[in-house]
Parts: sequence; C-alpha cells; structure tokens
Amino acid sequence: MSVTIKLFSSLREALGVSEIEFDLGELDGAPLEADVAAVKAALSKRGADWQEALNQPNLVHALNHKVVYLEATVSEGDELAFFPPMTGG
Amino acid sequence: MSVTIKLFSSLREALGVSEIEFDLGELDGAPLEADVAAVKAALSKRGADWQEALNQPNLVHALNHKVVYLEATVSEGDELAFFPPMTGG
Amino acid sequence: MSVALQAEAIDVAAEYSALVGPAPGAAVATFTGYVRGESEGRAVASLELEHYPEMALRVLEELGQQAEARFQLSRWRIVHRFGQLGLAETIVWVGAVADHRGEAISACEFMMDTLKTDAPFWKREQGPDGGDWVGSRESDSQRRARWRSEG
Amino acid sequence: MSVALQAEAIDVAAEYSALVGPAPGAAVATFTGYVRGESEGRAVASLELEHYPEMALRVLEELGQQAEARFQLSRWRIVHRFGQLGLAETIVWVGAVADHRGEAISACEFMMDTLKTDAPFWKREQGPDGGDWVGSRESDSQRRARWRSEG
Repeated sequence: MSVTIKLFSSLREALGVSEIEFDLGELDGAPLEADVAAVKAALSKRGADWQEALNQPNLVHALNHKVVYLEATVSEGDELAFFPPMTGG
Repeated sequence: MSVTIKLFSSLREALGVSEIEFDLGELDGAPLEADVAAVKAALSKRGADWQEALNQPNLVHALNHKVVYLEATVSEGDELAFFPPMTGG
Repeated sequence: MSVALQAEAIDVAAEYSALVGPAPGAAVATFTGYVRGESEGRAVASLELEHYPEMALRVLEELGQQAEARFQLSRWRIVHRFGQLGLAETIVWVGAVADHRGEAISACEFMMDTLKTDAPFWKREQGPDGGDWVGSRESDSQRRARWRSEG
Repeated sequence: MSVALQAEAIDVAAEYSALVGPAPGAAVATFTGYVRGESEGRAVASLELEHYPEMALRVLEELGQQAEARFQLSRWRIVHRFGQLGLAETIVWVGAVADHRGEAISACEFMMDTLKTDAPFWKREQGPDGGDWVGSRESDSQRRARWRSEG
C-alpha cells in the first residue's frame, strides 16, 4: 500500500528529504485508496516542520506528474509530489 | 522647378517607366510649389494609361520617402513616388 | 539597432549572434519569414521583391526606433531581402532584445505587422501559370491597425 | 515536435536549424531566455534550476501538443535547462513554425507564458548576499490566465 512522496525546492530543503515512501495503511481504517488531502494531513502530523511546509499558501500537489486538486484519489504505486509554485522559464 | 517622380510595382510596369522629371512650371500659373493632388492631376493628363494608373483605388504617394496625403506640398528638388499598397515581409 | 536590405539569403545564425552579442539581455525574440510554395491556392515557384531602397531604409529604421521606445528594447535588428527569391528562401528577419519576454515578443510582432503594410516592398509571385503582383491583404491592414489603438 | 531537458547550454543556432529543417514553413518564431545579472533590485551571480524530470517532460510535451493544435503549427520545439547556470547563459528556448506569422509568434508567447507557471522548475538565485528561491510572480500568473480566456 505504498505511495512515493516527492518534495521539491523549498519543501525539500525545509524537510531535508526529497523522497519518502508513505503507507496508506497508516491512515485511519487502512484504506486501499485515499484522497490527497488525507495523505497531506497524515504527513503534516510528522512534526512542526512538516506541518508548516505542507500548509504553506499556494502549495502545489501533483499526482503521477500532473497537478491535481486535494480531492484527487491516491492509490498504491502512485507518485505524489508537493512543491511551491513553479518558477521556470 | 523640377520634381523627381518615381513609380513602382504595377504602376512602373503599366507606364513602362520607373522615374521621370516633372517641371512644376507645367502647372497653371507656373507656381513654385504645388500639392500632390495638382501634380497627380497634371500627370494623369499624359494619356489614358497615366489616367488609369494614377487613379486606381488605394494609390499611395510618398514625398521624400514618407507617405503623405494629397494635400502635402511639393517643392523643387523633391522626390514624389506613386505606388500600389506595399506587400513586403 | 540597425537595418539591412540585401539581395543575399539571410544568415539567421549570424544575425542572431550579432543581435545578442557577448552579454545578452534576458529575453530575445526573433521572427523569420520564408517564401511559401503556395499562395491563396496557387503554386509559387519563386518570388520577385521590388523595393524603393531609400524609403525602405528610412521606414525600417524609424520602425526599429519606434519599437525600441515602445517596448524598451536594448537591441533590435531588421533584415529584408529584395530581388529574386527561390522557394523556401528567407525573406525577412527581425530580432528584439528586452528585459522581459512580453516586450521582446510583442516588439517582433509589431515590427512584422508594421513592415508588411508600411515598408515599400512589392512581391511578384512566379508560378506555373505565369507571374502576378501580390495584392495587399485586409488581414494585414487589420493587424497593423491594432498597434495604433493598443497601448 | 519535441522537448529537451538538458544541463548543457542551449546551442541556439543548432536548435534553429533542426527546427526549420530543409523545407521551412512560411513563418518561424523563436524565444530565448537568459540568466539576468539583476533580479528585483538584487545582483545575481548564478542560478540554480531544480526540476522534477518526469513531470517536466510530460508537462512540456503536452504544452507543445497544445500549441500545435491551437496555433496550427507544423513544427515546434521546447528546450529547458536544469542545474547550475552562469550569468548570461541560456535558460530556455522555444521555437514554432506555422503558415502565418501571427500563429508562430503567439505560439511562442503561449509556450513561454504557460511553462513559466506550469512546468516543474524552481529557480534559486545566488548573489553576493547568499542565495534564495525565486518567488512566483503575480504578473506571470496573469499572463498565464490570458490564454485561458482568449480564443
């Protein structure tokens, strides 16, 4: 039930990690699927730094390389990324 | 009292000439200056081909390398050009 | 910051290098126009470009200066060909350097839209059925007019 | 019709030649972005570009395909760098080929405006006073939004 979590830019720096595995079994009821909001809420409980980093305004979430809303469904094997607004070009 | 008249593109082809000298003395009263309209009217009398070429819709007139209205003043030594709409680029 | 009128094909890479120089600005936009093999449904084999040299130079220099002032360009360049042009050859090249991308891109569009209707060049297309002067296009006049009403 | 993500400087002349090919379309527009020595009043000595490779590739390929459909492009190309970039080095290059100049130029602007806000790259500027992540700009979001409301 593992989901790959990726962190970029200031989030990666603030948390000192660029990638972790997250087990959906950690969530209440150990569901097979969950929405992005639930995963984000669970990760936010890992400490004050996670709480702050994941609740900054304008946080972007991408599921399998596509920007999604908090309601998107996350399943085993998915890749979920969190990052600040993009500033390329 | 000579003005250089230049003709381009379809006007040049229709009239078989790219440049002529025009003497302002040809105009009624032999003025020192005249407007573009007067020069055009005088040239139009040179024959049916001139009449047709200089009275086509969208004719452009440029005085000393600048597009002007028919009211612009033409003086000795000026260069006055007639041509159809431009199609560069 | 200059204009070239030339019979030879445009060396786009050389023009780009010269425009940008050793210390490029932040944003560089370019446009290149080529001879098309087709024009309003007719086949085109080659193009003859007649021009009024002294006036073309004056109009294009003033156009570059207008673009510089209007779009805060640090550098610009306009190259236009004349004479006989073969299929797929370059006709025109414009380049603009600015601090911001919007200005550089808009300056290229402004220069192209304006030179199409205001610079004294006349195209004659040669095809299998003979040659004919290209008529002016209402769409070009409309594109030109936008720049009078905007900003 | 392709995307490149690369650490090396962009060879603008080679990209242009490859884009245009042996039989160019009528209208070719390009845009190049360079590292500026100044950003919102602060001196910048170098730039670090972090990116999310798989997503960046996907976003830019979809962007090129959108531009192709929206502006009837015959060819397009997007090149974006990542890693350490020095002053005055290339950051990004986009090129578009179309039958008409308006489409080629608008396609470049659309690709640039969209990739600025939608492609997963993050700039960190290094200056004499240390480094900091570049904030997103409201003006970029506004430019991006125009393409949602227009045609």
